[in-house]
Amino acid sequence: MDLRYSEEYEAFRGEVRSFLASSWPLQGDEAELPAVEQAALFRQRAIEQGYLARAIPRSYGGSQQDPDVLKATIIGEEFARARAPGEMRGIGPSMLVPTLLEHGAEWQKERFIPPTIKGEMHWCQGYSEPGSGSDLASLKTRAELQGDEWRINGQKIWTTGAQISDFMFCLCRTEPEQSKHAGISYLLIDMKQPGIEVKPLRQLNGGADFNEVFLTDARTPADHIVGKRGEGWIVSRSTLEHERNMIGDARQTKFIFKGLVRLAKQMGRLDDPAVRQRLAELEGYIAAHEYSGYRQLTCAARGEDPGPVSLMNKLVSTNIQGMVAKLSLDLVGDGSLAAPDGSARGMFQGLRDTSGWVSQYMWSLGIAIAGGTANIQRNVIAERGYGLPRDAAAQSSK
Amino acid sequence: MDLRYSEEYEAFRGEVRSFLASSWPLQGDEAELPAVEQAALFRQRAIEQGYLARAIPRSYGGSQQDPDVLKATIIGEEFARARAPGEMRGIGPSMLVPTLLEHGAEWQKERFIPPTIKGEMHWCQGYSEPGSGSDLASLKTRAELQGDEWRINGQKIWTTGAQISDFMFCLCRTEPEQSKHAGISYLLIDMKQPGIEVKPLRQLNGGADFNEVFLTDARTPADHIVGKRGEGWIVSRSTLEHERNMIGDARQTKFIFKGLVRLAKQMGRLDDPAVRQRLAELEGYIAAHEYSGYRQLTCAARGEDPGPVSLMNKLVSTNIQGMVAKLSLDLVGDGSLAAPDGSARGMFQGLRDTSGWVSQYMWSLGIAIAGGTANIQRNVIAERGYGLPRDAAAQSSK
Amino acid sequence: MDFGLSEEQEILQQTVAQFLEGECPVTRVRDIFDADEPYDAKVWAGLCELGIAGLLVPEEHGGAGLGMVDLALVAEVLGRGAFPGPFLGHALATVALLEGGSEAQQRRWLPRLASGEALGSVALGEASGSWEPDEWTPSLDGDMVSGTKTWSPAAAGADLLVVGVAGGELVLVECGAAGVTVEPIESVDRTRRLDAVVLESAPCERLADGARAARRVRDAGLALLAADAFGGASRLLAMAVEYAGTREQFGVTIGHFQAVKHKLADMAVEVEPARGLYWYAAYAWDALPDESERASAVAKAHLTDRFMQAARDSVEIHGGIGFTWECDVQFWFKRAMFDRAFLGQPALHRERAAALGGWAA
Amino acid sequence: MDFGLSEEQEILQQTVAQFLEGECPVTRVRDIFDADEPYDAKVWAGLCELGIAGLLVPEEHGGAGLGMVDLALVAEVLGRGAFPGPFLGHALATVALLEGGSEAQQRRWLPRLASGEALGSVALGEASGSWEPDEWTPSLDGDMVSGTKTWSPAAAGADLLVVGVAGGELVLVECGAAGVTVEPIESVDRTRRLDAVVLESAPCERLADGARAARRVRDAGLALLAADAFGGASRLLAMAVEYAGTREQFGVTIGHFQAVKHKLADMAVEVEPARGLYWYAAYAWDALPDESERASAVAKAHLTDRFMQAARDSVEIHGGIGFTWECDVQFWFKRAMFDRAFLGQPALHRERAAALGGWAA
Repeated sequence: MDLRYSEEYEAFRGEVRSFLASSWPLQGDEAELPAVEQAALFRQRAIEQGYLARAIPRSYGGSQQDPDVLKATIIGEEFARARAPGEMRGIGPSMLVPTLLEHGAEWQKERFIPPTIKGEMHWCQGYSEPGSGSDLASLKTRAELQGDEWRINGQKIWTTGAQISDFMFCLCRTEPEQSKHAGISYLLIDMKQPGIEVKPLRQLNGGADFNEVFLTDARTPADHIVGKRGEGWIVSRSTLEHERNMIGDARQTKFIFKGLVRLAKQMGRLDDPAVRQRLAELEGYIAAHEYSGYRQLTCAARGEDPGPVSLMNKLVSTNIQGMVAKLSLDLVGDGSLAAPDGSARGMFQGLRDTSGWVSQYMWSLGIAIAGGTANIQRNVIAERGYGLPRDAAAQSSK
Repeated sequence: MDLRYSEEYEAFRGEVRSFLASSWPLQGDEAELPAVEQAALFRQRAIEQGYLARAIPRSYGGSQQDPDVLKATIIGEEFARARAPGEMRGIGPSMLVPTLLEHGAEWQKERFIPPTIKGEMHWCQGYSEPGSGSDLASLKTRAELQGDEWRINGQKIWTTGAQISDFMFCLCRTEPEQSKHAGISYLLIDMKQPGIEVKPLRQLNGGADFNEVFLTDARTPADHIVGKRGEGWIVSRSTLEHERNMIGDARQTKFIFKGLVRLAKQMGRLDDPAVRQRLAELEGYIAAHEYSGYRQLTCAARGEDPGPVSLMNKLVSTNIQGMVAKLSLDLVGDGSLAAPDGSARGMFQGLRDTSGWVSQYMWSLGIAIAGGTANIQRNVIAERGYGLPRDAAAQSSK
Repeated sequence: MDFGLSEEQEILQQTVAQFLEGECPVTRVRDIFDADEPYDAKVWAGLCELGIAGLLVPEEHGGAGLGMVDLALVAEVLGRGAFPGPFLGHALATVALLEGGSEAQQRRWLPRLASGEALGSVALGEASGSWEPDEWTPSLDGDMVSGTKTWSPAAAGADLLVVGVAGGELVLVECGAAGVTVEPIESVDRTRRLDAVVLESAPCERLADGARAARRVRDAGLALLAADAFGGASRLLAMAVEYAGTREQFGVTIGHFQAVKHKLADMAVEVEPARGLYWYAAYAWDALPDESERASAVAKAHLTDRFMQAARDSVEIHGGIGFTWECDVQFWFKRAMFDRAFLGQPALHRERAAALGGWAA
Repeated sequence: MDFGLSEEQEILQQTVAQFLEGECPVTRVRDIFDADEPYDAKVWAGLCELGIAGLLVPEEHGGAGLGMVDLALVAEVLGRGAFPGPFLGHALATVALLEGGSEAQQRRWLPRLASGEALGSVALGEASGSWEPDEWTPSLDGDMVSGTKTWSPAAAGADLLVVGVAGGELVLVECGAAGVTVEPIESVDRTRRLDAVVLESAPCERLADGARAARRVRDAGLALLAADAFGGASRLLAMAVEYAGTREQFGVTIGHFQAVKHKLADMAVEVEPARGLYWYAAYAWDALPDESERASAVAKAHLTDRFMQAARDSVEIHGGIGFTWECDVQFWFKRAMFDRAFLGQPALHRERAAALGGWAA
C-alpha cells in the first residue's frame, strides 16, 4: 500500500506536465481560433503523444497504448490541473466506441470511431421505452428488414441529447417470433431523417435534459447492425456496464460534498452541532466511496477482481446523493420555496446558489432512476455478488 | 372532536373513583393478607361492580357489561391512578379467553375461563416452532388421536412463561394428509405431565424470558380441542390479532419516550442541539402513534372501521422502538461497554440506569421479531390494507 | 372523549372534495400550474360560495362560526387535491383579525373576508430567513410602515395584507395604497405562488392585539400546513398504490415485487398514523390554549417531513415517468417543499418544541 | 499509486485466519464467552508465536518491524473471527512505548512485549466518560500516581499498564506493584473483558514523550477498532447471506424474498465499500502524519456505526434464533457495541473530524 506514485510514474507525470506546459493553452495565432477548434487541435496532439484515446487503435484515430490505469489517472489529474481538454465526454466516446471495438464490424469501426472520438459525430442511446424501464427485455420498438434497409417503428424515451445527435445506437426487436432478449438487435440509426421526431421531455426541476424519440418508418441500411441479428442484448450489456461505472465515479461525490460544506458555511450553519454531525456522518460515506475507488483502480491495474464491491458503485453513489439532497434541503432554508434553476446539474456544476441546490435536490431522484433503479441494483448485488436466488416474481413471468 | 369526557362519562368516572376510594387499598385484617390474595379479593369486588372482566359473561365469572371503550378507558385510567390491580394480564386472559368465548365448547368455557381470569390458572402459547417462525402453516408438531386421547410429539419455541404455566394452547398437525393450514388443530394441553419438558432459552441480553417446550408422547383428552379438527388455523387467527393489539399499545411508547428524555437529562445531553433534534423528531412519531390510538379508540366506540391504520400499530411500535434504541445507545455513552442487566424490559420497566437501557437496546430487536416479523407486517399492510398482490415467492411454494 | 369527526365535519370534507373534483380536477391544476395567472379566480369564488373563506368567522360577521379543526379538515382536502389558490394567506389574515383585531377592525374587514369579496394574505417571512415574530424588522413611523417582507402567498391579488413588523406586532396594509410594491417570486410550488412585499412609508393600521395575534397566526399556520401535508401525502400514497397496480415490468404489475410492496407499506406507516397530529394541533388551537403552541410545532415538523419523504418515495415508485413535468406527482412534490419550508423548517419547530417542553440539562 | 495489499500482507491475513480457524473456531469462542477466565492464554500464546504481539516492534527489539497497516489487517482478521483475547490493549501499550518511550524504556519493555512474554494494556477511559487526553485526571506526585481509570482491556492479566494521567501524559505502571487494584467489570463483550484500575500512590514511570504518544495511541486505537469493525461486519454479512440460503419459510429459502435479498444487498453496500476507511487510517498513521488524526476519527466513527447496524440487521435476518444466546451472531453484536463505544462514540469523533476539518461558520 503506497499512495505515492513510483519513480517511473512520477517520471511519466513529468513528461505529461512538460507536454502540457508547451501545448496548452495554445499560443499565437492558434489562440485566436474558436474554442472548439482549439480543443480539437489540442486533442489531436495529445492523441499523438499517447495521452488520449489510449484504448483505441491507431487505425481508428486513437493512440493505441497498453492499458495502464495509473497512467490514465495521472493524465486525468494533470490535464485537470492544467484545465486542458481531456477525453471527449458523452455517450458516443464512452459507450458506443467500446461497444464497437468489441462487437463492431471492421467497416463500422473505421467509419464511426474516428469522428466520434474527435467530437465530430454525436450519438444518443435508444434503449428505454415508455413500457420498459428496468425491464429492457420487454421492449417493443420493431425493425423489419425490407430489402437492404431496416424499417423501424416505435418509441424511445429518456434519450439524452437526441436533438443534437447525428446517430442513435438503438435496441430494436427484429425477430418477433423470438421471446424477450433473444429477439433484439443493436442498430445504428441516422437521426437526421424524416422518420424520426424528437420531443423534449421536461423534468420535475423544469429543465429538459431528456427526450422522447418517435420512430415512424425510420430507415437504416441493412449493414448498420452491430453483432448478429438477435444478439443486441449481449452487445448492449457491455455498454450498460460502462454507464454504471461512469455514474458511480467517486470523484463526483467528493466534489459535491465539498459544495455541501461550502453551502453550510454560506448559510451560516457550520456552527450548528446537528449540522456538523450530519456532515461528518456523510463524509464517512464519501471517504469510503473514494478509497473504494482507489482500491478498485489498484485491482484494475493489477488485473485482479475486487469482488462484489464493483457491483455497488452506482448504488453507493445514489445513496450518497440522497443523503446530500436531504441535508442540502435543510441547509437552503427558505430557498426551497423558490423555483429551482432547472439546469441538469448532476454533480458536475458549481452548485453555488440555493436555487441550484434545489434543482440538485430534484435531480438526485433522477440519478436514482437512471441506469437501472436502486431496486434493480440491489437485485444485481444480491444475485451476482452473493449468489442469492433470482426474483420469484420475475421468474414467474417466464 | 372533544377530548373531554361527556357528563355521563364523568359521572361514571366519579363512581369508579368512589368505589376505589373505599375499596383499595384493603383495610383492617384484609390488609394483612398476602399481596396475591389481596389482589384477588379486590378483583372479585371490581368484577361484581362491573369494572373488570367486562366482556365475559357472568356465568364464566365475568361482569358481562355492554361493550364501552370509553368506560373501559376510564376504568383503566382510574385504576392506574389508584395503583389498584387491574385486569389480569398475561396470555391466558388476553389471548385464550377471547378465543374460547368465540370458538370454545360450553364445558371448556365453564372450566377454563373462571380460573384464568382470577389468575388461578396460567397459560402459555404453543405456536412457533424452530422450523416455522413467520410461516406458522408449516408447523410440524403432530397430534394423533389414540382412543380417547391425543398423543402429541414435537417441539415448540419462544414459549413465554412455560415453566409456570398450568396449560398450553397449542397448534398441532392432526390431519397429516391435509396440506398446510388445513391440517392444524387447536389443543389445550396440561403442562404438568411427564411428556412435557421445558428448557429456558437464553436471549442476547442474558435474560431467559422464553423457552423451548419438547413434547414427547404428551397427552390430552380427546375433547380438549377448540373448534373442530383442522380448524385450528382459523381459531388461532383471532388470538394473533389480540396479540398484535397488545404489543402495539401507544401508551407504552409514550412511557418509554419519557424515560428517554429522562436518560438524556441524566447523562447531561439535553443541551446538545443534535440530541434535542433527534428527541423532537422521535416525539413526532410518539405523538402520532398516541393520537392514532385515540382515533382507533373512538372508531371502536362508534363501531366504525378506522381503515388500514389498524393493521399498522405493531410496525409503528416496532419502528419507534428501533429509533428509541438507537438514540438510547448514543445517550448511554460508555455504558454500552458494560453488560446489560438481562431483564426482559419490553417497555414496562423503569429503565432508570444505563444497564437497563442497554438491555432494552437488545430487547427492541426481539420486539421486532415477536408476533410476526416486520416483513410479515409489511405484507399484511400492503395486501390487506391496500389490495396489493400476494407474494410471488410465497405463492410459488403452493 | 371523542377523537373523531362529527357528521357535519365529514360532510364538510366531502363537499369540498366533490367541489374540487368537479371544478378543479388535476387536469385543471396542471393548466393553472403552467399558466401565468397564479390561480383560477372562479374556483376560489366557488370555494368562497361554499363558505370556506369565512369558516372561522363568527356568524355575526357573516361567517360560519366554526373552529380550527374544521378549517384544518378543509386544508387536508385542499392539500389532497393540490388546490391552486389563495386559501392559506386568506385564512391566516382572517385569523389575525379574529385574534387581534379591534371591534372596528373586525367589523370593517371580517364580513368582506368571510364572503370572499376581499382577499386577505399575510406577509411574515423575511429575506434573512426569520419567521418568528420577535425577529421581524419592518419599522413603524406613526401610521406608516417601511421594510421588506417576502414569501407572501398570493399577495399580488390581495386587498388586505397582514404584515409582521418589529416588536412582533402585526399591521394591516391595503395593497392598493401608496408605498406598497408587490413583486412576484418564481416559486417552486406554482399552486401557491409567493410574492415579495416592499413597503416604503406605506400607510398602515396596527392590529389592536397584534402581539397575541402574531402567535396565534403562526400556530394556526403550522396546523394548516400540517393538515395540507397530510392530505398531500395521502394522495401521493394513493397514487403510488394505484401505479403499482397498473405498471408492468418483467411480465407482472410492479406491486408483485416485495421491494415495491414494502416500500408502499412503509410509506403508509409513515403517513397514515400521523393524521391525528394535525387534528390534535387544530383541536388544541380551539380548546387547549396551553398545548396549542407545542402541538402545532410538533405537527408541522413531523407531517411536512413525512410529506416530503412520501413525495420522494412516490417519484421512485413511479420510476422515470415520476421524474417528469408531465407526471402529476410533481404538484405534490412541490407542495411538500412549500409546506416544509413555509413558516420555517422542521428543525426550527423541533427546537421550539424542545424549548417549550422544557428540555434542558 | 497502489491501494492494495502486498503478497506478504495477504499471507499475513491468511496465516492469522488459518490459525484462528484451527485454534479458536467459533465453538471455542463460545466456550470462552461463557467462561470465567477472560481469555485462552494458549491461543494468545499461539498468536504471539506467529509474531502478532511484536508486529510493530523494530527488529532490533525482537519484533517484525512492520507498520500499522499490517497490524490493522491482523485486527480485521481477529474481528472477523471474534478473537477472544488481549490483542487491543497489548497493541496500544506497545504503540505507547514505540511512540513515546525513552531508549531505556523501549529496551526494557519492547522485547518482552514483542515476544508476548509480558502482556501490556492501556488504562485510558474514566468514569466521567472522558477519553480524550486533555480530560484525564489521575495526578502524579513524584514517581507515584493516584486516580481511577476504567474500561481497561484485560488489565487483570497484564504485566504493564500504560495509564493516561492529568496533562494528557502517559505513565507506565506495573500491575503487581503496591497501590494498584484491578477490578473486573461485567462487560458486554465477553471476548474483550474490561477492568477498572484504581491507583493509590502507585509507583509509576513517566513515558519520555507521553503527550505525543497519547495522541498516537488514540489514533492507532481508532484505526484498529475500525479494522475490527470491518472484519466483524463482514462476518455478520457472510453469516446472514449463508442463513438466507438455508433457512426455509413458506416453502423456499428466505433468500428468495426480495425484502430479505434487498436487506442483504443494503448491508453489503454499507459494509463492503468501507474497507478502505481503515486501510487509509492505518496508512495515514504510518505515512501521512498530517492526515492521521482526522482519517482515524472518520474511520472509527463510520465503521463502528456500520458494524452496529450490520449486527442489528443480521439479528433481524436470523429472526427469533438470532435473538438467542445460542446464536453466534451475539458475539459480533457485542463486539460491535464495544467497538462503537471504546475510545468514545461516533458522535465524539465526528465532532473531532468537524473541528479538525476547520468547519466553522
